[in-house]
Amino acid sequence: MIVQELIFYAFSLVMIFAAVSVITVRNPVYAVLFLVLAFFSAAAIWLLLEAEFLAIILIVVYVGAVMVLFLFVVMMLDINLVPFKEGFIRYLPVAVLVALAMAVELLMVLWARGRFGADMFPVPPLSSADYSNTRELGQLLYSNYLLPFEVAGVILLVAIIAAVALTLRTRPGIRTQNPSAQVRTRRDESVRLVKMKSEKPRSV
Amino acid sequence: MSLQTTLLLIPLLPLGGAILAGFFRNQIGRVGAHTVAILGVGLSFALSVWILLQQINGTLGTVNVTVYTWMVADGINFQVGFLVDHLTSLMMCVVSFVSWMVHFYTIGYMRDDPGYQRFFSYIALFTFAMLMLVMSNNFLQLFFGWEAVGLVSYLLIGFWFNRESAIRANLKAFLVNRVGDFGFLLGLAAVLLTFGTLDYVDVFAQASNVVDQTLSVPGGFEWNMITFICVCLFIGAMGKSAQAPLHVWLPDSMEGPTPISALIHAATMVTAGIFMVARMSPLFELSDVALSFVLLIGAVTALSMGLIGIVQNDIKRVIAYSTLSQLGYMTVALGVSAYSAAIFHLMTHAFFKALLFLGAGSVIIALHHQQDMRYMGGLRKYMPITWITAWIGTLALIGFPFFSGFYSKDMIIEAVADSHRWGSSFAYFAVVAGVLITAIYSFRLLYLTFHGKERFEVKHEGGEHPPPGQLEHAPKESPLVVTVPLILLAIPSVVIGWMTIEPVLFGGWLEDSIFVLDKNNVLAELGEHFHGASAMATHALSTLPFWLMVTGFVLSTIIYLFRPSIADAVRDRVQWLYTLLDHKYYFDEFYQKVFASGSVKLGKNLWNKADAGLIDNGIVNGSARVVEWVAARVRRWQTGFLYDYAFTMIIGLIGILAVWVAMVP
Amino acid sequence: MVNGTMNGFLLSILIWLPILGGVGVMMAGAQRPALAKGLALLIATATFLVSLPLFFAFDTSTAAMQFVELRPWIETFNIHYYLGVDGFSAPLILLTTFFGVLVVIAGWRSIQQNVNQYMAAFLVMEGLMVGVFSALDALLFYVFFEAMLIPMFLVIGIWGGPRRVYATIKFFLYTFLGSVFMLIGLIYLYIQSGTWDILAWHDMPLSLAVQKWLFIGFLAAFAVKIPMFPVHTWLPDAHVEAPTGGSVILAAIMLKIGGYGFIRFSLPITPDASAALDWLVIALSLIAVVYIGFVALAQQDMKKLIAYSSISHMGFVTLGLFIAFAIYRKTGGVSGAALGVEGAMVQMVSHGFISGALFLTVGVLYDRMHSRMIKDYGGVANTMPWFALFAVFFLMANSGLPGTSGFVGEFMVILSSFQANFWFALLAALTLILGAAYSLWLAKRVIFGAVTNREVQNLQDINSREAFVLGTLAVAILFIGLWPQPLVDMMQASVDHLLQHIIQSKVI
Amino acid sequence: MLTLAHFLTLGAILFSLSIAGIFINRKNIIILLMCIELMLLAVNMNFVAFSRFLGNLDGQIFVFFILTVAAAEAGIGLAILVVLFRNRQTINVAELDDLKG
Amino acid sequence: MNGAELLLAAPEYLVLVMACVVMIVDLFLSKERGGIIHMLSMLTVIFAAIITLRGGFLMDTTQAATTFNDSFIRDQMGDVLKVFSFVMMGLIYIYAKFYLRSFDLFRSDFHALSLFALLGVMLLISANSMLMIYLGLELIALSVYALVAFDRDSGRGSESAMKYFVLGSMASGMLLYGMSMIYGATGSLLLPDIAEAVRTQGADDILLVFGLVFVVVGIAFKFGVVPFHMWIPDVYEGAPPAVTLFISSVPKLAAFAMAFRFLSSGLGDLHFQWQNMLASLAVLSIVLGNLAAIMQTNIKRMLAYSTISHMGFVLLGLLPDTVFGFGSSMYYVIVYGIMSVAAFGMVILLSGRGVEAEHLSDFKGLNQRNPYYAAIMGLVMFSMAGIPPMVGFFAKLMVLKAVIEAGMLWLAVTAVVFAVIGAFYYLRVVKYMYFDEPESEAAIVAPVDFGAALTLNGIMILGLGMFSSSLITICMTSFG
Repeated sequence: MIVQELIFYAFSLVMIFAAVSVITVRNPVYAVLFLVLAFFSAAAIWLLLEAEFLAIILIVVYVGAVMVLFLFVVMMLDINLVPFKEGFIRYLPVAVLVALAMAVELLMVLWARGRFGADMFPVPPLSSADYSNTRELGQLLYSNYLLPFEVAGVILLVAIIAAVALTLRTRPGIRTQNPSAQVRTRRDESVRLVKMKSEKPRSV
Repeated sequence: MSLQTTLLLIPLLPLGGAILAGFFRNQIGRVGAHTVAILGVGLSFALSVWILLQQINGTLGTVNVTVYTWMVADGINFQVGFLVDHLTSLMMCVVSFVSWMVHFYTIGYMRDDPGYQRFFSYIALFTFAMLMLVMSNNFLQLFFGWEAVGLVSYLLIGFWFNRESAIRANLKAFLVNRVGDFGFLLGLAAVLLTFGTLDYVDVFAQASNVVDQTLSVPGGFEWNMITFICVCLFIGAMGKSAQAPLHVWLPDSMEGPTPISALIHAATMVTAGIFMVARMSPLFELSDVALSFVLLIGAVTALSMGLIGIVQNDIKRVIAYSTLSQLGYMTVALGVSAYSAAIFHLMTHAFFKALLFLGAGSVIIALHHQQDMRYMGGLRKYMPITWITAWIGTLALIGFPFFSGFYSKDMIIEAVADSHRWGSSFAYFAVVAGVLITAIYSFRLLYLTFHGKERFEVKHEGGEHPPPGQLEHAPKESPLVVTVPLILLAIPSVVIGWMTIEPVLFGGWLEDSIFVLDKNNVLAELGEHFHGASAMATHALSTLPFWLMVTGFVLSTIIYLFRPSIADAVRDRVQWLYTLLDHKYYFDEFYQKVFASGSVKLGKNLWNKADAGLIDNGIVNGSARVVEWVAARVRRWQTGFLYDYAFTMIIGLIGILAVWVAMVP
Repeated sequence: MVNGTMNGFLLSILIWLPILGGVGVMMAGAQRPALAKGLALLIATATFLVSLPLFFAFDTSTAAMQFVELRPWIETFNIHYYLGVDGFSAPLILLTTFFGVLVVIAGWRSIQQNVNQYMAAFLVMEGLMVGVFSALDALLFYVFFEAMLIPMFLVIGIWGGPRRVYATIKFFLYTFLGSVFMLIGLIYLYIQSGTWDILAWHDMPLSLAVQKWLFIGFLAAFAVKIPMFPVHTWLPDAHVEAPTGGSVILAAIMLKIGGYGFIRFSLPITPDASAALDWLVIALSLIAVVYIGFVALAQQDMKKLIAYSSISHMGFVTLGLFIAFAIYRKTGGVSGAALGVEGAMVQMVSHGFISGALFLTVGVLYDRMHSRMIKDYGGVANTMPWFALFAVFFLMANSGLPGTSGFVGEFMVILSSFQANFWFALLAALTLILGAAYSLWLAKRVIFGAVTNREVQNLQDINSREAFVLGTLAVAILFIGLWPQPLVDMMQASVDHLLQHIIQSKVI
Repeated sequence: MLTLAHFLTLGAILFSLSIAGIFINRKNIIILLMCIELMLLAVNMNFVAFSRFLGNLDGQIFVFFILTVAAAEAGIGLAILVVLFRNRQTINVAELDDLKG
Repeated sequence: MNGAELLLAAPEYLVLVMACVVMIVDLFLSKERGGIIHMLSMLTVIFAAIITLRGGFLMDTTQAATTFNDSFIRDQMGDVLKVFSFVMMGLIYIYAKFYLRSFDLFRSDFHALSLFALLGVMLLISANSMLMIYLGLELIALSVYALVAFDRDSGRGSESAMKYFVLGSMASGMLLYGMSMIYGATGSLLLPDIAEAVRTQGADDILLVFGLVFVVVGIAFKFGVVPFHMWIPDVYEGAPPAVTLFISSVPKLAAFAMAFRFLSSGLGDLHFQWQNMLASLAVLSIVLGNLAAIMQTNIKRMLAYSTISHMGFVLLGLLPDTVFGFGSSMYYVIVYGIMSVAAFGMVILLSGRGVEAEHLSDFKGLNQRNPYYAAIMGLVMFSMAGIPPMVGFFAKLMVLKAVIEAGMLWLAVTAVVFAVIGAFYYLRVVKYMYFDEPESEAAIVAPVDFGAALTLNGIMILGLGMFSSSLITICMTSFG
C-alpha cells in the first residue's frame, strides 16, 4: 500500500506543479507542455484507480491529439510574448486569494467530519486479474449508454462542421492547382495542330 | 291659476325674461330685450302685490308649498319650495318693485351700451335669484339664491369687463362673499347635523329642543350648537350684507353700472343677510351670544363706514358707504332682537337708497360718466327733478321726521336704547353718533353735487376721453325713463314709513314670520309708548338723534356750502384721521397683502417648493435620477473584459458556496 | 333585472363595439382622415345609444348587480369574464360613453396627423374604460385597468405638447407603479379565496393585519389614479401636455377609476383596515383640498390650473368615501354617511362633466392661439362672447356654484363630513373660497379685461360644432345641479348596501 | 492508505488552480483554454475516484464522454480563436473589449 | 429496448437526419438555389412538430415514458416545450432568411448548425440523466458558439463567440464538478435514481448540497441570471441578429426543462436549499437586468439585459416547487421566447442592406414609416413590460402568484417594483417609434413570408394573452 501512496503523492505533486506552471509560465508553448505533463500524471493516478482505459485514452487522445492541436495553434498564431505577463504580479494576490477561498470552501466540505474517509467509502479491493476495464466500459457504452454515445458522435460532427465553417474560406485570387483537371485534360484540349504553309524560300 | 302656479310664476317670469333677453339677444333686439325683461319683472311684481294684498286681507295665510324634490339622500329630503308668509310677501314686493323701477331706468341709462340686452338679461336673472332667495322654505334653496345673487352681482359688477377696475372689483366681491358663504355653508351643515332637516318649519319647530346641545370640537372645545349655527349663518350674512370686516367689496362694486348699484348693492341683495337673520329669528333668539355678536358687528359697521363716507369724493362711493352704514343699523336692530325694525328699515332703505343711487346715476349720465364730486356743483339748475328727488332721498336717509327713514332709523335707536343685551350700550353710542355722521356726509354729497358753484366747464373739443371737469355739452336733465323711476321711488321714500310703521312694527304683521322671546322683545316695550306715526315724529323733536341730525346739517352746510376752507383746515389738523379714513382703515391694503397676495405667494411657494420642488423634483424625479445613477454604475460592471466576467462568475460561485456550505453543516 | 336578450350582452357590446370599432378605424388608414372621423363618430354615437338602457332599464331598487354576464375565461386560474353594473358603475359607464362621443367631435379639426390612430385610440380607450367599470372579476378589472394606460400613453405622447414624452412616461410609470402593488394584493386574495370574484371577496373574512396590507396595496393604485396628495404630480404634467381630447378623458373618466376602485375594492374588501386607516385618507384628502387649492392659485398655465383644481376636487371624493368610518365611530350609526358616499359619487360624475368641459374650453382657445399660458390671453370675451359665456359658466360650476353640478357633490360631502368632525367640514369648505379664487381669477385674466394683443383681437368665436359640445356639457351640468335626484336614485340602493356592509367587521 | 478524500482533494486543488488561472490570465486566451482543460481534468479526477470507490462504472463512462466533448470543445474553441485572431490580429484578453456596458 | 421505444425519440431522429441532409444537399446546390435549404429546414421543424403533436398515433402519450435505459424521457412537458421550440424555430428561419440574404451570409452551415442546436435543445428537454443533460447542453453550446462567430468577418462576432466560449466552458466545468459530487453522493447518473437515493439518504448530506451549488451555477449560466449573466449582453450584441434570435428564445426552453428535471425530478428533496439559492439569483437578475437595461442605447443589448430580468422572473416560478409554480414558469419561458423572437424579428426587419439597425434611434418614427410594424413592436414592448392584455402580463401574473403562494411576498414586491423600472426602457422604444420623427424616410420592405411571420408572432403575443386559457392549462397539466 505504501507504494501506492508514494506513487500517488509523487504524481500528485508533479501534477500540481505542472498545473501551477501552466497558469504562470510566460511562454504558451511551455504552458502546453506543462499541461501535457499534468495529463500524464493524471493518467498515472487513474491507473491507481483502476481506470486503465481512460488513462490510455487520456494519453492517446488528449495528449496525442488535443494538446498537439493546442501547440499547433499556439505556434501558428505566433503571438508576441513580451506584453503578455503585464499585470500578472498585480493580480496575483487577488488570484491567490480567490483560489484559496475556493480551495478552502471545497476542502471544508471534503474534509468535513471524515465524510470521505475510509469509514464512509471503504477502499475497494483490487480487481481480479481477468478484469478488463475496457471490456466493461465497452459493454456499458453500447448498451446502457447508446444514446449518449450517438450524441457524442453528433457533437464531434458539430465540432467538425463548426471548425470548417469558421475557418475554411476560399480566398479569391489565389492560384491553385487542380490535379484532377490536369489529369483529365485530353489531347485536343492542349495540343492544336496548325496547318502551315510550307515556307518558301525568300526570293532574293 | 292655482296658488302654487302663481308662486312659481313669480320667480320664473323674470327668469324667462332673462333667458329670452340673453340667449336670443340678436333675434329680439334691444327693444325686444327690455320688453321681455320688464314684462317679466312687472308681472312678477303684480303677482307679488296680489299675494301681499291677499295676505293683508287675511284671505291668505302662510303658504308652504313644495315645488319639486331636488334630491333625497340618506333619508334627507332636499326640496325646492316656497314659504310665503308676511315677511316674504313684503320682501317680494320690495324686490320686484325696486327691480322693476331699475329696469325702466336702465332703458335710459344704458341706452348706448353695446351690452344692452345682456344687461337686461342679467338684472332679470337677478330678480329671479333674489325672489328664489326670499321665497325659499328651506336652507338649501336659500343658499341657492344666496349664491345665485352673488353670481349675478359678480357678472354685473364686471359688466364692463374691459375695465380692469371692474373685473378686479367683481372678483373681489365674489371672493369676499364666498368667505361669508363659507361660514354660511358650515352653519347649514350644523343645522343638518342638529335637526336632520333643512326645512325651515321643521327646524324652527325643533329649535327649542336643542338649546343645550353642544358641538364638541376636537381640541377640547364644547360650543353651544345654536350659537355656533347662528354665528356661522351670520358670517354668511356679513358677507352678503357687507358687514365689517367683510364689507370691502361693496364700495368697489360701484364699478358696475349705476342701476346695479341701486338694485343690488343698495336695495336688495345686500339686505339678503338682514332678511336671512330675521327669517332665522327662532334660532337667533335662542342664543344671546350670537345676538351680541350680531349687535357688535352691526354697531362697528354703522359707525365706521359712515365716517369713511365723509371723506370720499366719488359720488357713488359716498352712497355706498352710506349703504354700509345703514346696513350696520339694520344689523344692530337684529342684534337687539328688533327684527321687525330691521326689516322695516330694510324696506325704507330699499326705496330711498335706490332713489339716491338712481339720482346719482342721473347725475353721472348728465356729466358723461364723471363720478367725482370735485368736478360737480350747481347742478340743481340743470336737472331739477334729479335735484329734488335727491333731496327727498337725503332727507329720508338722515332720518328727517316724517320721511320714511326717520321712522325706521329712530325705531332702531330706540330699540337699542331699550335693550339690555351685552354690547348694547356701545351700539347705542354707535347708532346715535351715526346719525350725526350720516347727516354730514349726506348733505356734503348734496351740496357738492347740486349746490355751490360749477366745478366743470363746457368745452366742445372734448375728444373721446376728456380730462376730468371738462364736458362736451352742458349737463341736462335725464330723459323720462330715468326721471320717472326717480319720482316713483321718491314717493315711497317719503310716505312708506309713515304708512307702514304701525302694521309692520306693532301691528303684528310679521308675527307669523318672526319669533321673539318675551325677554328680548324690546319692540313690544316700545310699542307701549307708541302712539301713532305722527306723534312719533313730533316727539322726535325732543330727542337726541334729531338734534344730532340738525347739528350735522348745520355743520355740513357751513363747511361745504359756505366755508370749504374749513374742511381743508380740519383735514390738515387731523391728518392721521383723514389718512385712516381715506384708506378705509387700511382694510383693503391688509386684505390685499395678507389674503390676496398672501395666498398667491403661499400658492407659489407651495407649488415651487413643495409640489414641484420636493415631491416632483425631489421624490419623483429624484428616484428616477437615483435609478439612473445606479444604472449607470451597474452598467459599468460589464467591463467588456473576459477576466472580469469570469471573476464575477467565480465570485458568484464562491458566494453561494459560502452561504450554503457554511449554513448546512 | 336582465330584461330582454340584448341586455344580456349589453356590457359586452359596450366594451367591444368601441374596441373593435377602433381597430376598424385604424384600418381606415392615415390617408383617409375623413372616413376615419366619420366612422369614429358613428361608433361612438352607437355606443352611447346602446348604453342608454343602463339608465332607463336600470333597476334602482336593488343593490345587486345587473346586466350580468358570466363566462369562464381562464379556467385553470379560475378567471372569469364577469361583467355587471350596480349603482356605482352605471353612472360612470354612462359618463364614459357620453364623453366618447364628445371627444370624437372635439378632435374633429384640431387633430391633423394620424387621425385614424387618434380616433382609434380614443375608441379603444372608451371600451377599456367601460370594461373597468363593469368588470366584476378582479383580474378582468386589472386587465382593463392597465390596458387603458396604453392608448392614453400614446395619445399624450403622439399628439401632445412639447414636453409630452416626459409627461406621458411619468404618467405611465406612476400609474403602473401604483397598480402593481394592487396586483400583488389581488393575487394574495385569489390565493386565499380561490376566486377572482370581487363580490365574493367582499364577504371574505380577513385578519386586520392582512386587511391593512391589502388596503395599502389598493391605496397605492387608486391614490395614484384619483390622484391623491402626494402622488398627484403626474396629473398636471399629463394634462398640460395631452391633447384636448386626452385631457378631457383623463379628467373626466380616468380619474374616476380611482374613486371607483375605492368603492369597489378598498371599502368593501378591507372595511376594517379602511376604518383603521381612514385618518390617513381623510388627512390626505383635506390636504388635497386645501394645499392643492393654493397651488392651483399660483398656476400660469390654464391646463395646469384646471389639473390642480381636479386634484383638489377629487379630494372630495376620497373624503366623502372615508368619512363614513369617522361618522360610524362617532355616532355608532351610518346616518349621514350615505350623504358622503353619494356625494363622492355625484362629485365624480359632476367633476367629469365640469373638468371635461373646462379642458374643452381651453382646447377651443388652444386651437386658435396655440398657447395655454394665461398671460397670452385677456379680454377674450370681447371677441368670443359665446365662448366667454360657456367658459364663465363652467368656471362657476368649477367653483361650486349652486345650481350647477359642481355644488351638489361638494355640498353633500361637506354636510356629511360635518357629521363626523367640525374641522373636516371647515377645511373642506375652504374650497368654496379657494375654488372660487382660482377659477374666477382665471376668468378675470383670460376672459375679461381689455384686449391686449392682436391675436386675441383676431379670435373667432366658437363654431356650431364647438357650441354643440360645450352646450351639451352645460346642459348636463345644469341638469345635475338642478335635479340630482335621478342620479342619486341610481346609486341609493348600492350606497346603502355598501354602508351596511362596511360597518360590519370582517376580522376573523 | 489512499482514501477517497485524497483524490477529491487533488481534484479540488486542481479546480481551484484552474480558477485562479482563469482569473490571473489577462493576456492570452489560449492559457484560458488550457485552464478550462485543467478544470475538466479536476472533474474527471473526481468522477474516476468516485467510480472506483463506489464500485460503479458510470463515473468512468461519464469521464469518457467528458473527454470526447472536451476534444470537440477544444476544436471549436481553437477555431474561434483563429477566426478571432484573423479579425483582430490579437488574442490579448485585455484588448477584447469592443463589447461592453 | 424495442422499436416502439425508439419511436419516443422520433422527432429527435428526424431533426438529426434532416440536419445531415441539409448539409449534404448543400453540396449539390448552386448558390442561387439556397432557398431549398431554407425550405428543408422549415419542413423539418414542421414535420417534427407534427410528429410531436401527433405522437398519439405512434405511442401512448398520456403517460411519461422513458427509453434508452431511462436516459431519455418523453412526457407532456417535453412535448409542449419541443412544439414551441419548433414554432420558434420556424419563425426564426423566416426572420433569419431575410437577414442572411441581406447581409450575404446565407450558407447552409447556419441551418445545419441551428438544426443541431435544436437537436441539443430537444435532447436537453428530454434528458433524464446527468449525462444526457451534459451532452444536450454541450450540443447546444457548441453549435451556438459556432453560430455566434458565424459572420466570420465580424470582429464583434468572434469576440463575443470567444467570450461565450470561455465562460460557457467554465460554466460546464462547474456544472460537471457539481455532477461529480452528486454522482458521488448518490452513485447514479439517472435522475430518478438520484431522487431515490436522496430520499433514502436524507437531504441534509453536505455533499449533495455542495453538488447542488455547482448545478445551480450551471443552470443559472444557461438561463443567464446574475451573476452568471455576463455573457448575455456581449453575445446578444456581438452575434448576428439571426443568431441572437435563436439564442434568446429556444435554448431558454431547454434551460427551463433542465432546471425542472434536475432540480425537481432529481433533487426535489433539496428544495429548501435550491429555493433560497434561486431566490437570491432571481432578485439579483431582476434588479440588475432592469437597471442595466435602462442605460442602453443598443437595442440588442437592451434586450439582452431585459432577458436577464425576464429569466429572473422565470426563476421565481421555480421557487415554490409546486405544479403551479413550474407551470407558470414554463408558461413564462415560452411566452418570453415568443416575445423575444418577435423583438429580434423587428430588429432584423429594420436592418437595411448591410447596416444593422441595432440602435434604439433606428426605431425613430417607425409609426410614420410603417404603422403596422410599429404596432407589432409596440405590442412586443408592452408585452415585455407586462402590461395586460398582452401575454407578458399573464406570465408575470402567474409567476407572481407562485411566489406569493410560496410565501415570498418580499420577492414579489421587489419583482414588481423593478418591473416598473423596467417598463421605462420598453416605453422608450415605443417613444422612439411613436413620438419621434423618423430619421430616414426609407420605406420598410419585407418579404411576404416575413410579414406573415411577424403578424403571426404579434397575434400570438396578443392572443396567447387574451385567450391564454388553453396554453396555461397545458402548462399546468404538464406537471401533473
